[in-house]
Amino acid sequence: MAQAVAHDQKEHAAGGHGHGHPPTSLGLNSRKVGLWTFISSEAIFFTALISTYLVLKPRNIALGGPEPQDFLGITLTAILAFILLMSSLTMVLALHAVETDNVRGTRLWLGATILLGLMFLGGQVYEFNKLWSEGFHTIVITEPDGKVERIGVAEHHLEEELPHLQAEHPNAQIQDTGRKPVTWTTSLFGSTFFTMTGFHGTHVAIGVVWLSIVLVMSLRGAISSRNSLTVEMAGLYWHFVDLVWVAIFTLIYLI
Amino acid sequence: MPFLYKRSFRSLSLVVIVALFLVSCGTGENPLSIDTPLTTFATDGYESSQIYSLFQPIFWMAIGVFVIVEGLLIWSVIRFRRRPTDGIPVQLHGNLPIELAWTIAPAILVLVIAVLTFRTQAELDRAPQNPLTVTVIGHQWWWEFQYPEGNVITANELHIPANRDVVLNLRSADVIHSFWAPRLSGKTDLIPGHENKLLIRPLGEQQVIVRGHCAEFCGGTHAMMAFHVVVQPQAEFDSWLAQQAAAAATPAGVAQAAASPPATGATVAATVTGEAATGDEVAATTAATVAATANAPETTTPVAEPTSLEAQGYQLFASKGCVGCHAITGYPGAVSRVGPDLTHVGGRQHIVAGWLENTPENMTRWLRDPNEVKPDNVMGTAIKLGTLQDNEIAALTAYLESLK
Amino acid sequence: MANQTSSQAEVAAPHHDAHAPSNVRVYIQIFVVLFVITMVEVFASYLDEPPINLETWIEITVLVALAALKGLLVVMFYMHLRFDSRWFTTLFTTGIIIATLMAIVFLLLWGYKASLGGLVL
Amino acid sequence: MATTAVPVPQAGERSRWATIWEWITTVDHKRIGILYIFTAIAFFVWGGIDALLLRIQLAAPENNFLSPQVYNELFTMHGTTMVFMAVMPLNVGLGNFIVPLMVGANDMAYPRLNALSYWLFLFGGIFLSSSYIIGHPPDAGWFAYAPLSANGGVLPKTNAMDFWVIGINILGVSSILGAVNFIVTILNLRAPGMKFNRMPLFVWAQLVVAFLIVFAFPSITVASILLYFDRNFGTAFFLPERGGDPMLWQHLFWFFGHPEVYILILPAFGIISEVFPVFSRKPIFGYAFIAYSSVAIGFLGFTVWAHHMFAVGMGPIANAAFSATSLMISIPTGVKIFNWLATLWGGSLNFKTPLYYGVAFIFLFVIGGITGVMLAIPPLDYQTTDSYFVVGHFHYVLFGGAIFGLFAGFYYWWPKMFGRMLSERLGIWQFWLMFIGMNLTFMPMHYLGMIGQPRRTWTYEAGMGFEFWNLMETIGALIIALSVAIFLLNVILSRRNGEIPGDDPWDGHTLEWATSSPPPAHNFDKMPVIRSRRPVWDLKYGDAQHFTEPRDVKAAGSTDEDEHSHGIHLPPPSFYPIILAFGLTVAGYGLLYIYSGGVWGIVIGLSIMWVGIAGLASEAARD
Repeated sequence: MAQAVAHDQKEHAAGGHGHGHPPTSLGLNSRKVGLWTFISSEAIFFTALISTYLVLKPRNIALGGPEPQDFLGITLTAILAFILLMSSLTMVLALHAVETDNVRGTRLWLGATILLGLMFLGGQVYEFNKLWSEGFHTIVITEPDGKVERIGVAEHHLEEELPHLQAEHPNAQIQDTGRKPVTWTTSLFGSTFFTMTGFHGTHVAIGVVWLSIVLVMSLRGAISSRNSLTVEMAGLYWHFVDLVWVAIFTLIYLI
Repeated sequence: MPFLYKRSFRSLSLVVIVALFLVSCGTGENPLSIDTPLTTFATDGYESSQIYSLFQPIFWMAIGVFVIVEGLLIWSVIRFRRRPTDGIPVQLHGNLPIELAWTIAPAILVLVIAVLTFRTQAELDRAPQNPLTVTVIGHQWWWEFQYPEGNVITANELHIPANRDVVLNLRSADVIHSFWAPRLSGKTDLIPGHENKLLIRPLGEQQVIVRGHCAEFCGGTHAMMAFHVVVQPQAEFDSWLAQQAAAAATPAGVAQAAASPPATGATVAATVTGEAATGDEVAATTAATVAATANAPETTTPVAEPTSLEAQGYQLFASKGCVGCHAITGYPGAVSRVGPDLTHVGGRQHIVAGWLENTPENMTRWLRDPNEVKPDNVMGTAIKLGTLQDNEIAALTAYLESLK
Repeated sequence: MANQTSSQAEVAAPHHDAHAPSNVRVYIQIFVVLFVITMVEVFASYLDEPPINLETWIEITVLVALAALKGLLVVMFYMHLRFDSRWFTTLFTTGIIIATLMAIVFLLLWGYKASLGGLVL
Repeated sequence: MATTAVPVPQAGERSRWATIWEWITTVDHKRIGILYIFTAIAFFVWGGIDALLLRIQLAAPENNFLSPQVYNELFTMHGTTMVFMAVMPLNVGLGNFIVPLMVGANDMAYPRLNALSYWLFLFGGIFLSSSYIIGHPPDAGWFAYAPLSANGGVLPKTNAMDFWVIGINILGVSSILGAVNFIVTILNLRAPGMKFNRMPLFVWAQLVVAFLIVFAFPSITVASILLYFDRNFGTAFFLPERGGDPMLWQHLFWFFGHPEVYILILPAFGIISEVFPVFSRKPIFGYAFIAYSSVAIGFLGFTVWAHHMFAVGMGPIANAAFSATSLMISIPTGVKIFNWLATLWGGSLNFKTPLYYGVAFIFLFVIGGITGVMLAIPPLDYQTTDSYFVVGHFHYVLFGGAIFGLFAGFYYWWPKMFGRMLSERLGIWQFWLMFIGMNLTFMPMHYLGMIGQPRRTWTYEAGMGFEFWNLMETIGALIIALSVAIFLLNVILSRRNGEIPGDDPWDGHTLEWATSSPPPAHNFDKMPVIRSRRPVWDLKYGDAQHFTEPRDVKAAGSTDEDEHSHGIHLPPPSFYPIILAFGLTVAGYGLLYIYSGGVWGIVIGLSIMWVGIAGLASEAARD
C-alpha cells in the first residue's frame, strides 16, 4: 500500500498539476478508479447479452432455427481471437514504450493496436456478410400421431440432410418451409448473435477511436511518461474488450 | 406537560385504529360487512384454505412484530423527548450482545416462517389425483376454456366439479394474463409461449359460483376481464358437460336458409386456426374481418325472409360478419376462434367477460355499442354505435339468448 | 501487493514501483501462453465429437476453465491487477461476481424450466 | 496549463441572463445538487398529479372520469416518473450537495461529468414527458412486460413504449455516470483522517446505492435495447410466436428492478442515520452494523429479484430459493431498525420537523417491511401479488420510507443549502397532513388487496366491496396533495422570510456543519481534524485530549508536499455537458422516428454529441 501511495504521489507531482484535488484518500488516481468501476458495469452489460444468447439458444433450435455450428467457422474466429490477443500484446507494449519515454515505440505500438483493431472489425464485417448471404431451411416433420418437430438445416447441408431425415422418420410428413437467409431477424440465433457480437464490435470501434485520439496526441508530442495514464486508460478499456471476446469466443463459437 | 400527553394520545389512538383495522384483516371479518365476492379470506377451495391457514399465523406474527417495534418507538418518543433540564445524554456507541441478540431473534422468526411456508408450498404442489384437465386460454380481454374430455369450448364461465382435483393448463393467445379466482386459489400467470399448470380442488357440496379476475396487466381494458367459476357436484357437472357438447340448435324457420348460409366472413374466418393464433395474427385477422364486414354488400341477405326473430338473428349472425370472429358449433361456417365461442352463450350467467349479467337488456346494450360497455375492446373495432339497427340488435339478441 | 515478489516486479521496481513490471519479455511470454491456450481451446471444442466422444459437459467444463484462465492472465498481467492496488481488483471482481451470479442463475432457471416442460412453441 | 483558482462569480449585480448562463454552465456540485432537487420536485409534483387523477377515477365504481387508455398511460407515467424522475434524482440531488461536504471534499471527483449527469436527467425527463404532447404516453406499465410492451397485443401499436425505452436509457446513462462519480468521490476524495469506519452513514448509503446503480442498470439497458429492436427492427427476443421468451424480459427487468428498490430506499436509511443522532444528541447506535448491513442488503439485493415473479410458474424449487433469499434480507433490515430505535433510546430528543419525519419513517417503514416479508412467502404471494396489497406495501416502503426520509433530509439540510430555515410551523402542519393522508391512502390498500381488488385496473365493478375504502383512499390522496402544496409554500416563503440560521442550527455532528450556510464555492475555509465519526461534535464537546483547532484548508489539503499547496482550484464552468446531453436527446428523438427520417436525427444528435465530447476532452486535458 505504501508503495502505491508513493507511486501515485509521484505521478501527481510529475504530471498531474492538477486534477484539481489534493492527493486522494486511496492514493489512487481518480480517473482510473472511475474507469475500473465503469468496466465492472460493462461486464454486467455483456453478461446480460451473453445470457440472452444462451437461454434463447435451445428455443432457437426447437423452432428449427439455424444451428450455430453449421455457420460459425472456428478457423475464422480463432484468427479473430488471435488478432485481438495480439492487439492486447501491442497495447501493453505501447504502454511500456510510453513509460520508458520511447516515443517511436509508443507510436509504433499504438498504430499496431489500432491496425489490429481494424483488422478484427474487418473480419467481423466479413463474417457478418458471409452469414447474411447464407441460408437455412426449417424442416417441419409431422409424425402420424400429430407430433410436430422442427429442424433447422443449413442450406449447404440440405442435399445430404433430407434423405437422413426421411430415413429417421419413415412415416412422417416432411415439409420444407423454404430458404431463409441467416440475418438479424429470421431466427433467434440471428437476433441474439448479431446483437451480441454487434455490441462487442461497437465497443471495439469505440476503442479504435479512443486509441486514434491517443495516437494523434502522441504524434503532437503530448504524450510522455508524465501522463502515461492517458495510454493506460485506453489500454484498460482495450483489454476489457479483448476479455469480452475471450468469453464470446468460448461460449458462442466453441461450445 | 399536558401538551405532551395530548400529542402522545393522538399518536396512540392512531396506532389503535390501525391495529384494529389490521385485526379485521387477520380474522377475515369484514369491518363493514359488505359482500366481497373476490375475497381471499373465504375458503371455497382446498388451496385457498391452505393459503389462508398459512396467512393466519404469519399475520399474528406480523402483528406481534408490529406491536413490539412500534411500541418501542412510541415509548421512546414519549419518554426521551427533550426536557429543559436535559444535559448531554450518555454517549452510547453500541452494545455487542444486544446487537447480536436482535440479529438472532429475527433470524429465528424468519426460520419459523420459512418452515411454515415450505410446508404449505409442498401442499400446493402436491401430485393431482384423478384430475379433470381444463385448458384455459387468456385473450385480450376474455377467457377461453377448453374441455378435452367432452370436446367442449366455452368462454368466461368455467364449470368444474367439486371435491375433485382440477388441473388448469394455462396458456395465452396474446399477452400475459393471470388466472385468479381468490376464493379457490392463488393466481398463476398465463404466459404466451409457455404452459403453466394450476392445481385446484374446489370444496363444497352445493353449486357455488366463484368470481375471478385477470390479475396481470394486459393492456386496454384489463379492468374488465373477469370470469366466473361454477363449482358443481360431479353429477351436475357431467350433465352440463354433455349438454355443452351438443351442437347449437338452429331456430325454426331457417331450415332452407341454413342449407346455404350467406357467410360473408366465412372465408376469412376459415383461415383462422384457433388457439394457435398469436397476438399479431389475431390483430391482423380482426382487421381483415372488420374490413370484410365493412365491404360486405347488402345484397348478401337471404332471399327468403325468415319468420321468427331468432331466425332473423340466425341470418344476421352470418350476414353481419359475426362469424368472422365467433364460433358456434352447428352453425355452418362459424368456426373462428378470434372471439368467444357462442355455442351455448344463452345459457351462461354473464356476458362481456363476466362484467354484465346475461339478460336480453344487457345483450342489447352490448350489441348496440360495445365501446360504451367496455371501452377499447376488440369487438368495438367491428361494431360501433349505429353499425347495427335496432331491429337487427333485437333479432341477434333473440337468437343468441336462445342458444341455451 | 508489494510483497508479491515476482522476479519481474523486482526488475521493474526501481523505475515503476507499484506498477506493472514493464518487462517486454513477460508480456510476450504471457502472449505465448494465451496463444497456446487458444489453440488448446480450439482443439478442445472437438472433444465431444468423434473420434474422442467425451461427454459434452466435460468439453464445456474444459472450455470454460480455459477461458477463465485466459481472462485471468489478461486481467492480472495486461491490465496489471496483479501489481496494482487491491482496490481495482475489488471493484472488478465485485462486478464479475454479480455478473457470474446472473449468468448462472439464468442458466439454472431456464434449464430447470425446460426440465419441467411447459414450453409451447 | 493554467491552474489559477476560478471562483464561481457572485450573482446579484449581474443580469438575469448572466445568472442563467452561470447555472447552465455550472460544475459546482452544490449548484448541480440544487438543480437536481428542484427539477426532481417538479417531476414529483407532476407524478403526483398523475396519481391524483388515478385516484379520482377510482373514487367511485364504474367511473368514467378517465378512459382506460388514459388511465393506463397515467399509471405507467406515475410509476416511471416517481421512480426515475423524482425519487432517484432527489436522492442524487441531496447526495450531490451533501456527500462532498460530508467527506470534506471541494467538489465531486468529476465536476463536469456531474453536470452531464444532471443535464441528461433533465433532458431524459423532458423526453419522456414530451410524449404527452407529441405522441402517446407509455401505456404498458413502468415494468413494461413483454409482449404487451413489444407488440401491444390485439390493438394497433403506437410509439408510446418507444418513448419509454429511449427515455429510460437516457436516464440510465445519467444514473450510471452519476454513480461512478459518487463512487470515486467517496472512495478517493475523503479528507485526511476520514477512514471508512468514520464515514457518515449517509455517505455509506450513497456509496452502496452508487454500486447498486452501476451493477443493476446494465440489465435494464440490455433489456430495453432488445425491446426496442423487437418493436422496431423485427427481432423476436420477447415475442413468443417467433420463439422469443417473455420471461426473459421479466428476469432482466427485475434483475435491475429489485436492486432499484434499494437504490430508492437506502439514501433514506442514510438520512435517518444522520438525523437521529443529531436530534437525540447521541452517536448512532451500532455504527458498524448499520454500515455493513447496507452493504449486505445491497449484495443480497441481487439475489432476490424473482420474488416479483412467484406467480409466473417458475416451479416450486425456484420459488423456494428466491423466497429464502428474500426472507434473509429482512434480517439486516430488521437490525437497522433496532439500531435506530436504540439511537433514540436514552437520548434527548429535540422534536423538530426532521425528527418528526424520521420517526414517521420508522413507523411506516416497519409496516412496509412486515408486508414485504408476507410477499416473500410464495403461497401468500399467489394471493396478494398484482393486487392492491402490493400497491399498499410498496407505497409504505417508497412513500412512507423514501419520501418521508427525503423530507427529513430537506428540513434537516435546507438551512445548509440555502442559508434559510424552512418554517417549523408549516413543517409540522405538512407532516401531520402527510402522515394522516399517507395512512388513509395506503393502509386500506392492503385490505382491498386481500378482498381481491386487482391492481392496474382502470375501474372496478360495484358490489365487490371495494367502494368505501377506495373513496377513503382518494380523500387520503387529496390530503397528501394538500401537504405537498404546504411544502411548496414553505419553500417559497422561506426564500424571503425564512429564519437565517447559524452555520450549525441543529448542533450537527458531521463536516457539512463546519462550514458556512450556504457553503462557499470551495466548501471549506477551515477543516476540523477528523479523529472520529463526529468531527464537528468533537469540536464542540470533545474532551481535551481529542480537541484540536481546525486547520487551514490549504494545509489540510495536502499532507506532504509543499509544491501542492497553491490553494484550491476549481474547474471552470463548462457548457459542453449540456451540449453533449442535448445531442444524445436529439439522437433519442431520431430513434423514436427511425422510420420517418429519424436517421438524420441520429446523425445530427451524434454530431452534437461529438462537439460535446471533444470539448469535454480538451477541457479535461487542460486542467
